[in-house]
Amino acid sequence: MTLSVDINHRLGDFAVEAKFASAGRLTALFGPSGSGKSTLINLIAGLIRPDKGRIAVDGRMLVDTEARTFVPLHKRRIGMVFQDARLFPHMSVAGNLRYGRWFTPASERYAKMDAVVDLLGIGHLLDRRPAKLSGGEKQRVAIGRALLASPKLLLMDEPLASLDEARKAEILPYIERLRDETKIPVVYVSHSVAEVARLASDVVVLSQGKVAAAGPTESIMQRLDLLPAEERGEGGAVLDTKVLRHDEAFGMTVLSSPAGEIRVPKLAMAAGAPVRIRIRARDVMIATERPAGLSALNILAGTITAVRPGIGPTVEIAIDCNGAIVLARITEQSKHTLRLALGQQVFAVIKTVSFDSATTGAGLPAEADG
Amino acid sequence: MTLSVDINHRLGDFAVEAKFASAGRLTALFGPSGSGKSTLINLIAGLIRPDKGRIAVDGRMLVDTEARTFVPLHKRRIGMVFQDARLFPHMSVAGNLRYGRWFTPASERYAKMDAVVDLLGIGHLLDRRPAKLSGGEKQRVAIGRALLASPKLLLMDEPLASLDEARKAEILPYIERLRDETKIPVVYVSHSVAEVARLASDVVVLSQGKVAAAGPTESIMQRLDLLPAEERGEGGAVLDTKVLRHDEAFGMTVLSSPAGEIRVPKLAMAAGAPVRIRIRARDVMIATERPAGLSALNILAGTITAVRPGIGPTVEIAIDCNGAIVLARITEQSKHTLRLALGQQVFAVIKTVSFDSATTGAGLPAEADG
Amino acid sequence: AHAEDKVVVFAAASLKDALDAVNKACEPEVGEAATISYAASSALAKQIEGGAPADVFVSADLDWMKYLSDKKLTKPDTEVKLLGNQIVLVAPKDSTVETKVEKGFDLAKLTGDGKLAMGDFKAVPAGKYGKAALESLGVWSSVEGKVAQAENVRAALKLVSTGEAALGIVYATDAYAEKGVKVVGTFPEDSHPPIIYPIAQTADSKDKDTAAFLKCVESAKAAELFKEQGFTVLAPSN
Amino acid sequence: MNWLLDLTPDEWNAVRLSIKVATVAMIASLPPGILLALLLARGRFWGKTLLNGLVHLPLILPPVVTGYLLLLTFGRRGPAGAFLAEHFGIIFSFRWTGAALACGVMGFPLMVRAIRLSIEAVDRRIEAAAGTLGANPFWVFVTITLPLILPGLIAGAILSFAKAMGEFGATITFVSNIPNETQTLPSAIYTFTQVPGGDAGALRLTLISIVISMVALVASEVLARRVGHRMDIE
Amino acid sequence: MNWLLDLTPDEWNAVRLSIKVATVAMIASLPPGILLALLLARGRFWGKTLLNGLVHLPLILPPVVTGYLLLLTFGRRGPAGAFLAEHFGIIFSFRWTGAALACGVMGFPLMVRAIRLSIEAVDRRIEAAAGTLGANPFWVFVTITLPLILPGLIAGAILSFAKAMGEFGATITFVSNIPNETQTLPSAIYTFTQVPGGDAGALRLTLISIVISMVALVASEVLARRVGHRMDIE
Ligand SMILES: Nc1ncnc2c1ncn2[C@@H]1O[C@H](COP(=O)(O)OP(=O)(O)OP(=O)(O)O)[C@@H](O)[C@H]1O
Ligand SMILES: Nc1ncnc2c1ncn2[C@@H]1O[C@H](COP(=O)(O)OP(=O)(O)OP(=O)(O)O)[C@@H](O)[C@H]1O
Ligand SMILES: [Mg+2]
Ligand SMILES: [Mg+2]
Repeated sequence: MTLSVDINHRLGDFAVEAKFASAGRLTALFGPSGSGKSTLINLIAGLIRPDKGRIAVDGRMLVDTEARTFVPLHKRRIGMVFQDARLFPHMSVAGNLRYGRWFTPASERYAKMDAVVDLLGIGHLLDRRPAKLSGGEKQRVAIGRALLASPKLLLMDEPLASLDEARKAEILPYIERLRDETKIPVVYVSHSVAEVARLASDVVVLSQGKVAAAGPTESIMQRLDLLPAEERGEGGAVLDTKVLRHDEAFGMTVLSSPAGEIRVPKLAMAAGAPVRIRIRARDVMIATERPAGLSALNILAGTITAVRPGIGPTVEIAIDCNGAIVLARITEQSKHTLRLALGQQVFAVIKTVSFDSATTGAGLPAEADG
Repeated sequence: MTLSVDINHRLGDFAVEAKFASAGRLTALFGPSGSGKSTLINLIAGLIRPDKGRIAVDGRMLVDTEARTFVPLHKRRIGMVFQDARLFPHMSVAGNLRYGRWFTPASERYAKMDAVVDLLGIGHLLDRRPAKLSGGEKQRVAIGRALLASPKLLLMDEPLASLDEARKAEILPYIERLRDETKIPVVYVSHSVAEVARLASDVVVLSQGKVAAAGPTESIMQRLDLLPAEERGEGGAVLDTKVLRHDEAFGMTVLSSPAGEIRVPKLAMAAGAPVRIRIRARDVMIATERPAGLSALNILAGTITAVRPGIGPTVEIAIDCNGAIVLARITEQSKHTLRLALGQQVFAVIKTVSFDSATTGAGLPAEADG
Repeated sequence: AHAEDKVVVFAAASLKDALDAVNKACEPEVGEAATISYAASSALAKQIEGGAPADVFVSADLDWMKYLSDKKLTKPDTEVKLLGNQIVLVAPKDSTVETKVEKGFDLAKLTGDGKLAMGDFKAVPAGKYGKAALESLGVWSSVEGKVAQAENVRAALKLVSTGEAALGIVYATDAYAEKGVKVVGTFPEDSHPPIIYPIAQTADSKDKDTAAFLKCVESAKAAELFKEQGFTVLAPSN
Repeated sequence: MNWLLDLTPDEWNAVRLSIKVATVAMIASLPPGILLALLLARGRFWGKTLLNGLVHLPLILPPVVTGYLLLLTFGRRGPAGAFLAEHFGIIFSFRWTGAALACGVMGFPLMVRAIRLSIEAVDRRIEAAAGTLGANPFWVFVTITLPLILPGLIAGAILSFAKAMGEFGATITFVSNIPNETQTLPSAIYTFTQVPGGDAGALRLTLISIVISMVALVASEVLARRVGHRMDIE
Repeated sequence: MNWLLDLTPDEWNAVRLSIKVATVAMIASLPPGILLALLLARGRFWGKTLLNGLVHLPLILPPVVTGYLLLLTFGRRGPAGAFLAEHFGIIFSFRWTGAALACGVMGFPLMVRAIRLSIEAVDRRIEAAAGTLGANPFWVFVTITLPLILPGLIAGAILSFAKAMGEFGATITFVSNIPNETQTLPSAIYTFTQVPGGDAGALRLTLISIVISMVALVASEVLARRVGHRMDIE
């Protein structure tokens, strides 16, 4: 997908002035509350007509105020998950789910009712009215409703915010599959770095209605300064790896990366499958000598290529492990004690258990990257 | 506070059958989507009349179906933050915020308008109508509205779910202060272990309308099996410590705990102040010999007192560090390689930077505990 | 001034123009113009029964006057048959209908596919008179099915003047003033009970000017004004 | 009960006719009523104020005046009346259809108001959600707006029906009072009230009229409640 | 314009009286209208159907019948009329107050319906939220429900006003057609239609009546829009 946005829109005192292009499969809109994420996604959906500007998806001009083009909402074939569920109160859950099908040509229906219902765990709710659902259940139905319209562009506005981690962990892989298998482009609003890092091919960081940064996820995630202070712990290197083999005895999977082998809890993927891992900077320790008798299994050798001050009493250290950059966040005190300096040979130490569902996801097949 | 609940209530196919008592200051209701958290909090608020049972707060019987007691909603002096903001659409933000004051005797008003507005960062929205707010802004106003009613019991239903981490990090300390300084008892619904561990003195784990476990946070957090699989990474030991001194040179604070000194990024607390820290099991490494040349600053010596199988290829190891239990989550493989066994002397290694705002909060002053 | 201070007259609505003129002319004699409330005789009678502050009742027919006198709500000695009227057959102005209204005249044929508009023949005085006339002329049964009954005689007139109805039976007083219709013929006096507007003082009436008002209404001066509006004057002028 | 139902054939016809007229007036007003309510609630166009005034006119005018205006417009020689008769063979004058027209017109402002209030209460964000799923404005209206305004629609319909059961002034002025054709219950009641001693007859017909309307009212309430239950706002 | 305003003193009085009667009828109906709408929308009690029917009665009955019933009940000799006159000095019979009562009663079903529809559209979860903040049911009603139903209240009020401007049958039957006291515009118009050549006069008064109602209508729309803008549903 190519999404290109160049828009000006005013809402009272607030103005969105956003210009960016994203060629990624899943573009994340990231930014603090009130930064204009929902406004931007509403503009893409056609729920708001911009004061001025252009929006094109895959070369199709959706809005162009100069050329007076405005593709109406219902012709955009979008699936939208709203921040508030907005279910149809007069229809059962099943009715809500089926709604979009009516308007989708049979040949273009790729979403399967049963599969989606199972995935979202809403099979027991089908006859219920929305008023009788819990907050998380509503949101799950809303996700299902959008998916079952078999959209050509999926817009999701904080779809998982009201879900528990277990449920998130079930839904995330499905969004990944959607992204990779059906090739549906997705625009995904989130304020969770973990979600963004795992799902997004591209990230657009918004701040007060303006684009603070935009680019591929890997580069945005490494620029910890772009992340909100409290989320920097979640930031770090994003590595695209491949499954090398499984270690059945200990239930582990060994991934091959330029930096060397990385051991993670076993993944249900075939050898050779691409896997994207995020190594949180805060999960990386630095050792000046190869540690022994330590439970951490992943020890990568590399060279310090950058030392940047972090927030508070921390420094961020970039280690080039054979071409792959791994970020570590350690205290000033440790840096001082270990006398770390640019160009020094060090070891990055990472526990296997720090790779969990929030940091390990299905990778983007190579040809789609960038 | 003592909150005692013994209730039976039916909603269609769903039944809440909850019996628990909590003497804590902040009781967290924890459980997956649809487990009955909102229903239970609505019962406590008086929004739903239970079919059968009793609810008492601090000895005051709010409902007793047998004695036909039912204190009406508006006499309970609760502040409720709903999962959906439920702002008054016909009032400005300021009107919404001021609403509760009218019904609070002047002498009992402890919440200050300016302070709350500043805290929530909604000063620029005061004249706006709710329809013109973003999702997160609505939720912040809803929190403010509940606080400004100066309630005697605060009920919060996933108040922070739609907020970004930066905003959460600003609001969490306030809720802690509320809990500790004003001694307002709080019942807090959340599906985030991080929030629960940081805030709660007591946790009630719900599952399909029933209480799966209830007890002080420390013990619930150590039973990683109670936590949803995907959240176990967040579980671990909760230690109550005290500020020993500050290390200005490196911007660190040294805490004293039974297990020894623990170094964390600098806290804005006076020496002697109680601090509660959570040591995520996944952040703890085990070394059989005291590591050298490693960036991790906290190395606690202890004895292995328990080895439990964890999820997947992991084991959970409890280490008794001079009376304080620290949990570590490591791979089977590491356990095997290091030949760990019960009673063995080991070192728990914890990075300083793994203590962040999600794991370090104002501790509960001693007299209130348990 | 409050209505209580004045003579209050309850009069059938069809008398408005005539009675307004008389009221004005009588002002010097009575001292103050009377307050006149015009409505359907039925409504007025029931209102008097319900305690209305009326001093004088002028009905469009004898039935409603009798209704009140039977209930002793009027002063019988003041009751006078004040005015008379005629009923006429009218057609829309552009109609080509011509006939003489007499025994057995072919009203059905004249009406054709159209309707014969008249006041409700059970309720509206003009309708009752019209029906009686048609019966005595022996044509009722032939036109009964073509009758369109209106709420009042004015409405019947409207039906004719708009061309809705082919023919209509209305008071002569109404027909003369309406430009949209032409009078085809007048019903013989003896074909229907006499058309009488009786007047009486109510039993509750205390206003001392009432006698003066009644006297003036029954005077020759008033008679002239009534005649101007097409009424025949029955009360002996004094 | 027997004295109540001991009616003359003409009276029976009046009962039947009233029900027919009220039902037809109600049903026939619904489509234009919905359309106008929609226009007034959502439209932004020049002359909206005028249209709104026009819709309210039958309420503001004395019924007799409305009746005259109908007579002038839809009568045999009225412009609309002549046109409809010539091109569609629809004749109102002195027909029960005219009574239905009069009743429909008199009840129209009530119906439009009820529907309009409901439309204004619809959460447009829900409609937008339907739009994102591919429903064009027509389908959004049919599948979302219409079901959501059902309670208002029912209220509007019952108001129109009840009004038609009581409407008299405009009807009798427009189509007069022809037994079996345009003599509705109110006309028959009116006749009774105009005769000394007619009170008993008037009372009897009034009671019948009340009973019919009550049945319709209760039915509408049950219907509205069921619809409402089906959809408690989310 | 001049010919339009070239009225006799009696006609001017009719104009003034109509405005007074319609305004008083509207204002006086509001409190009981709100109360009944609330009862019907929210209440669950025995006899609710009956009450609902009673409220609709003036719509169902021919106005003349309503007028007679008022005369029988609130007339000088009627039970309620005698009681009110004796104990509170309130006299309706043949006073403008009686005209206001008749107009109020005739417009009552319209007002109650409009308010009731609005009440039924209120999101009760918002009211519950107010309850948690300490507002008792009365305050919840005053601070939340009432503002939220303002558009319906305005609609109900304007319907009642417009109805009062056109109401004739019940009024003339109940309080007769006494100039300066009970002769409202519709009664005056009626009187004109009852005399030869009265059409011009009737037309003139009708136009005045329309103008007054239109001003009220436009004002109500502006008010409702302002209220609505102030609160676009969240
Ligand atoms: N009115 C109702 N009728 C029937 N079932 C209901 C009703 N309201 C809620 N439920 C069911 O009760 C269960 C508990 O709902 P509740 O809102 O308490 O869940 P929750 O724990 O708050 O979930 P979430 O995290 O998704 O908000 C859900 O399974 C829901 O479907
Ligand atoms: N109709 C409006 N008039 C004026 N300002 C508005 C309006 N709607 C939204 N805003 C403002 O625009 C800004 C962006 O809102 P938006 O909903 O896009 O934020 P967001 O990034 O989605 O935030 P959140 O994470 O809280 O949902 C907010 O500051 C909001 O207050
Ligand atoms: Mg948003
Ligand atoms: Mg919930």
